[in-house]
Amino acid sequence: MFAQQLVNGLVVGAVYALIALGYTLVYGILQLINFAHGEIYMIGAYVGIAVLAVLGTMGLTQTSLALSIVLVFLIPMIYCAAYGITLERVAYRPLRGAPRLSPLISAIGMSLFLQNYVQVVQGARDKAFPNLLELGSFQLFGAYVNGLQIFILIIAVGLMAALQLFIKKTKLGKAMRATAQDRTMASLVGVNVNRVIAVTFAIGSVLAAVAGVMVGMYYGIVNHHIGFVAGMKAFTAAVLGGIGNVTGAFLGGFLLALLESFWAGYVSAVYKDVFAFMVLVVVLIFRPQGILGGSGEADRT
Amino acid sequence: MLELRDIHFYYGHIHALQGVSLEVRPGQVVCLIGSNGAGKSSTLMAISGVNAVAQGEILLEGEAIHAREPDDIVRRGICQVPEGRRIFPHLTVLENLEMGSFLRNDAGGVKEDLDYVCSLFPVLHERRGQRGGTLSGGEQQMLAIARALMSKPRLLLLDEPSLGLAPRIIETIFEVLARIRDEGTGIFLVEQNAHLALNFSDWAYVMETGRIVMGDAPGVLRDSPAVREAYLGE
Amino acid sequence: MRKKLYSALIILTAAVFLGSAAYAATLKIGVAGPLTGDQAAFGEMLKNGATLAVEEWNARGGVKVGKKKMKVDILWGDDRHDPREGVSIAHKFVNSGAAGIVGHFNSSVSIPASTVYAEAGVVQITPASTNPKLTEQGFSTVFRVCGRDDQQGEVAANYIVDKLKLKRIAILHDKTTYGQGLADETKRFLEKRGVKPVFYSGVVQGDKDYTPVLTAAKQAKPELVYFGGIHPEAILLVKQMRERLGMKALFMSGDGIVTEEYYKIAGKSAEGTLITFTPDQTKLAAAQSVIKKHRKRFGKEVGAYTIYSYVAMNMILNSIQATGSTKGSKLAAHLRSKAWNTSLGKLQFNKKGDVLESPYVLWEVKGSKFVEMK
Amino acid sequence: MSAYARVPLIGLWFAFLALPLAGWRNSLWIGLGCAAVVFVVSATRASAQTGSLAGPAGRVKAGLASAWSFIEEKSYDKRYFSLFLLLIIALPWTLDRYSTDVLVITGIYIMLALGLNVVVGFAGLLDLGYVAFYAVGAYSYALLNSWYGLSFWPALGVGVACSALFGIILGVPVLRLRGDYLAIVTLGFGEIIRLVLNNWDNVTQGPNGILGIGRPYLGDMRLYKPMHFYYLVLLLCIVTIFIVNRLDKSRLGRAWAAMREDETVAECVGVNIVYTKLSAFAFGAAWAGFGGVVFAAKQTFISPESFTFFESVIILCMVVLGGMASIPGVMLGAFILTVLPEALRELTLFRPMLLGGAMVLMMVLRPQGLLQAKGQRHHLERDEPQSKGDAGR
Repeated sequence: MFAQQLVNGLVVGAVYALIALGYTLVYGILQLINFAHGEIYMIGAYVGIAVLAVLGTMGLTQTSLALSIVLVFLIPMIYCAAYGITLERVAYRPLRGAPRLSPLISAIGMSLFLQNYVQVVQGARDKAFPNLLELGSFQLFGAYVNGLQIFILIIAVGLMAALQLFIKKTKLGKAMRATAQDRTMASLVGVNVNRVIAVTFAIGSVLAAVAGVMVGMYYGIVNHHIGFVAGMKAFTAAVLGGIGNVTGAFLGGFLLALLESFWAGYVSAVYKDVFAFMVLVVVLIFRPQGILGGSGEADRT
Repeated sequence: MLELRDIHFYYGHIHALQGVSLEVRPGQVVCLIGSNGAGKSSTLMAISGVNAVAQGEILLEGEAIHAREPDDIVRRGICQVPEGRRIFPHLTVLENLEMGSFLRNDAGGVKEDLDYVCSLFPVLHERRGQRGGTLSGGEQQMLAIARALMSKPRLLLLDEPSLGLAPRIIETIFEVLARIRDEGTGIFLVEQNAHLALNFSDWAYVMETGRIVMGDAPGVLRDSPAVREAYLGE
Repeated sequence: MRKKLYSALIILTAAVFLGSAAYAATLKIGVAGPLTGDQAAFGEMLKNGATLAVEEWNARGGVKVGKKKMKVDILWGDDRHDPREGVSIAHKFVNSGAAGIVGHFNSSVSIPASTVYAEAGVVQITPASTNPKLTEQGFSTVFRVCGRDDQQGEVAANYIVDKLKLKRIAILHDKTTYGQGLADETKRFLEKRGVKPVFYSGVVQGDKDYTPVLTAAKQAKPELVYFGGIHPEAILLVKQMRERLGMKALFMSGDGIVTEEYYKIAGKSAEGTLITFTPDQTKLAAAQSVIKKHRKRFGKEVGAYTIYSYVAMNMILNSIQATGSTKGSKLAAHLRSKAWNTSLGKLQFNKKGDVLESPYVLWEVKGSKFVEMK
Repeated sequence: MSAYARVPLIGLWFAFLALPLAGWRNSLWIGLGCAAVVFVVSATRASAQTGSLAGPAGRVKAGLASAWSFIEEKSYDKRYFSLFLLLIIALPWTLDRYSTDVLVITGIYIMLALGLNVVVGFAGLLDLGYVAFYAVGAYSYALLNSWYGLSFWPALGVGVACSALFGIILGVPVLRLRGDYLAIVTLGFGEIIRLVLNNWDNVTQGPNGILGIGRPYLGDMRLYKPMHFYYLVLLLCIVTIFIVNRLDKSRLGRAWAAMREDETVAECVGVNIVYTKLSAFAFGAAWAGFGGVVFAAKQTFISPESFTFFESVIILCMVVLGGMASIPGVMLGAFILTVLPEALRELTLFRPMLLGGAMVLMMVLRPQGLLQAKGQRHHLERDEPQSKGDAGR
């Protein structure tokens, strides 16, 4: 049971981690809780379905599986990046410099809007996410492991590594870190702050899109309110890891998912969310800087 | 080179700049003195494009730049060392310097300039792997100036470079500034330390409550009884 | 100038309420359910059934009340399966002079709304709310044409004990009035037959990953997993049981999962799922004409609750015509007074307002279809 | 002109965004709609910038401005106030049962919104879990009534006390937190309470909720009609308004205002932050409890479904839309957000979407709300310099 719960938790953790990165990046740079981030993830899953439908009618899913998989990830990534950038432009940028309450309320409004917009145009019923990858499963230390689970873990870890490299090594990545530390100063050395913020939203949204498509593939079912719960959990993960800290968000995602998984398995399935919120509250009260807040400063974006 | 004409700026509801006009000629060091809250930093931020000017214009070699974005203004050769230095605390010294050359694409030139600023401030070379936030105040000021130089500015804006530093360090810094000046970079200096500023500059302005009240050669100002009383503490 | 504020408020109030005051000389029947939202599929079934019945009556010139023939008008109420919306709609119906109510869909909504209908003396027939509490409240004007969860639970328990002869049962539910109610009734009847479930737990509705709780259930080595709840969770549960954890145990559930999504999305994993449900209406002789009309009118097959809604509407209108009154007490007395010949076959109400005979039989998923078991 | 050149581009952009989800036909309409909105906004801006009020847009703007100015004017006129009160008292006799019921709900929301206003508007503490206290009030009456047969009037006191106690219990651990963190922690608390109510079957009946909650009695008269509740709620609303108004002007009210503007400075001038914060939480929660008890008595049925995060958001919207810290503003917000959706019942599907859009628009265009509180001119406006990077043009 322990090994199985570990596997269960790791897959959910990969999803939490990818979404949490978006929260942490945006918080790092704007000190804003982007409440609508969970909805971007949900939109990613829906765009994935739309892409699959088009590919299906073109017959591409049969003839060229590899290309289909690439497109099913790529197009939602592009769309979510566009949504993220638009979101920032419409709901947050006009409020920069306003009291902190205003963007937060605007963010909640945007979350409500996007969630219900999808409900209006896509209908409220659950949507099937067609199964693209038929991967077998095997047993490992008494736990069932599915090929898809490994696929998801590899993608998540790979993206995380790529993001770290981007932030550490590239010029734009350094500009992101500089902007997060001192926005005005960054503009004084010639950084176009608005562009950097747009890029930050785009990156966060791209990661959320990947998470959305993966969740669609993994569970086979998507609806318009998956964004809220996943968003809350991912935010908790980001706080757990130390908000603003990229490595922290990643670890926080896995840690929260594993805690949840073991709690649900060994203690109580119905109090699982209570437990997750307890973790959030306790961390915020006793260690608001998160588990990596003290030591991982170098990672701060 | 740089000209401000009747600049007005509002900080919330406060009319912080009430018609500031001044000029920096090529190759000159111009200083702006005034007490706390007179609007000196607001003026610099207006030039750098951070503060949106409500009225008036800022001309760089005859071209209006007041509606441009800050990054565009850096690209045009104006770079500011803001008050309080504002080092990126979690970036290393080297990364801070690299940020200074953010807009440049000539890798070779950047490398050269890196060596150049390290020759100006050898201590930065020693500390290049250290995070900016761990430097001492004087080192941070040096880093801030070096960072600004990395953008190869034609005009350097300096906001209170002597603030809170030991006299020996101030001396080092002004020696370097003199070298920069001699190499042909224009300097616009904002200082509370009027002695220091007047000694260093070719032209000086005095600012009070959002307005320029005097503008003359430093020698003339030094002899003015008003300036003597208010800023030179005599 | 505060007067301007007040006058603005007064005008606003007046404008809002004047709009709703129009009355017309038609017979009004309220139909309420989740017409929009994630359960809109069920709402649509209610809607189509009621529409079909009313259109038939109106084509015949309306309902004869006393001497006058009155056209029937449906008042739609979208409760979005929210109890509070339900109460609000109930007030609206009562206020608009509804002579009877077909609805609501969800037990959690029907129960609080029934208080309002009962206090106002309006007859309510639910086509789908199966929670026993609804008719246990003692309101004389509340009826249901569908079965009760305890009847369903009994059928399920008996099948498990008598036919399948299984001993190790895991019970899960989605923590809703319906789901938990159903699971608890099944558990009660199983225990009555001497089978104590080896695992019992709720799951969080709306969650996506149920592998942790299923892993825990797997430890108890169940031969059958019984789930009280509706299809989205059932799909995820059965998929994750089979695909993620390799569980071979049988999967059994109630009428809440009977939608085409269940076998379409769950695919292979859904095969062999056992369901307690009402007998196949499409095979009922009495239902054939409705099914045909429905196909013609809406271009698709009837849903699980379409005919129930059709029958409920017809019962109300018949009673009005027979008694020549719209008074709740008279209609209720008439509804109880006889055995009805309906499109669902013979129906008779007991004192509480429930149908006398338990209507549940067993179905299974076979070849991507729901099939009634012999 | 360049302002207009981007109009078709913006339309195209939104059509592109909508494409995969809404289908090409809807996307076309969405694109056109967005373009139209942007066009109108740019036209208004352009005429506002030239300063001329001659154009049609200018005239509309001038008209709106004067309309607001006399709604915002707050000189007190006793005669009109008593006339208004009289009308309010007479209202249910002219209305039907359903409309009265809507007004009862409005009244409950007015109490809730005024309570939340104490926390958010007066004290500046963003509480996203306010509905938890509402739930505590409702459940304390429901449970005490069904177990011990406690009647409505004493329960009103007990419910308020329970909620206030919860306010303090939840307030103590979050004393150190500010801004966003406080908002998230309160959100977490709100969800925890709802989930516990939903799962603690033995006590709360879980999702089944509690049925058959007793109606209040007035002497021998059983209060059950919407009209009865109308007067009950009206009375409680008047009490609420009176007390909240007094609070605002009291010493404590000034301490809240000081804390809202700057916690550190407030502490330096001698405001006891612990006491001030806790009292804000307790007062806010008490009113939620008040509303909860009335709600339970009115519905006779409560279940955790009525106390979701969305409910907290709606109440927050009332406060924000009406005008934070302004008592008439908050009442107006509560009125609009309960009556309008009822009137637009046909648009049920679009309601939450429009609400979300309205929240964003409100923050972007009129962050101070419909009615601005006196002495609040700066609370929600920018105090930072007008900087280019942040101006968003």
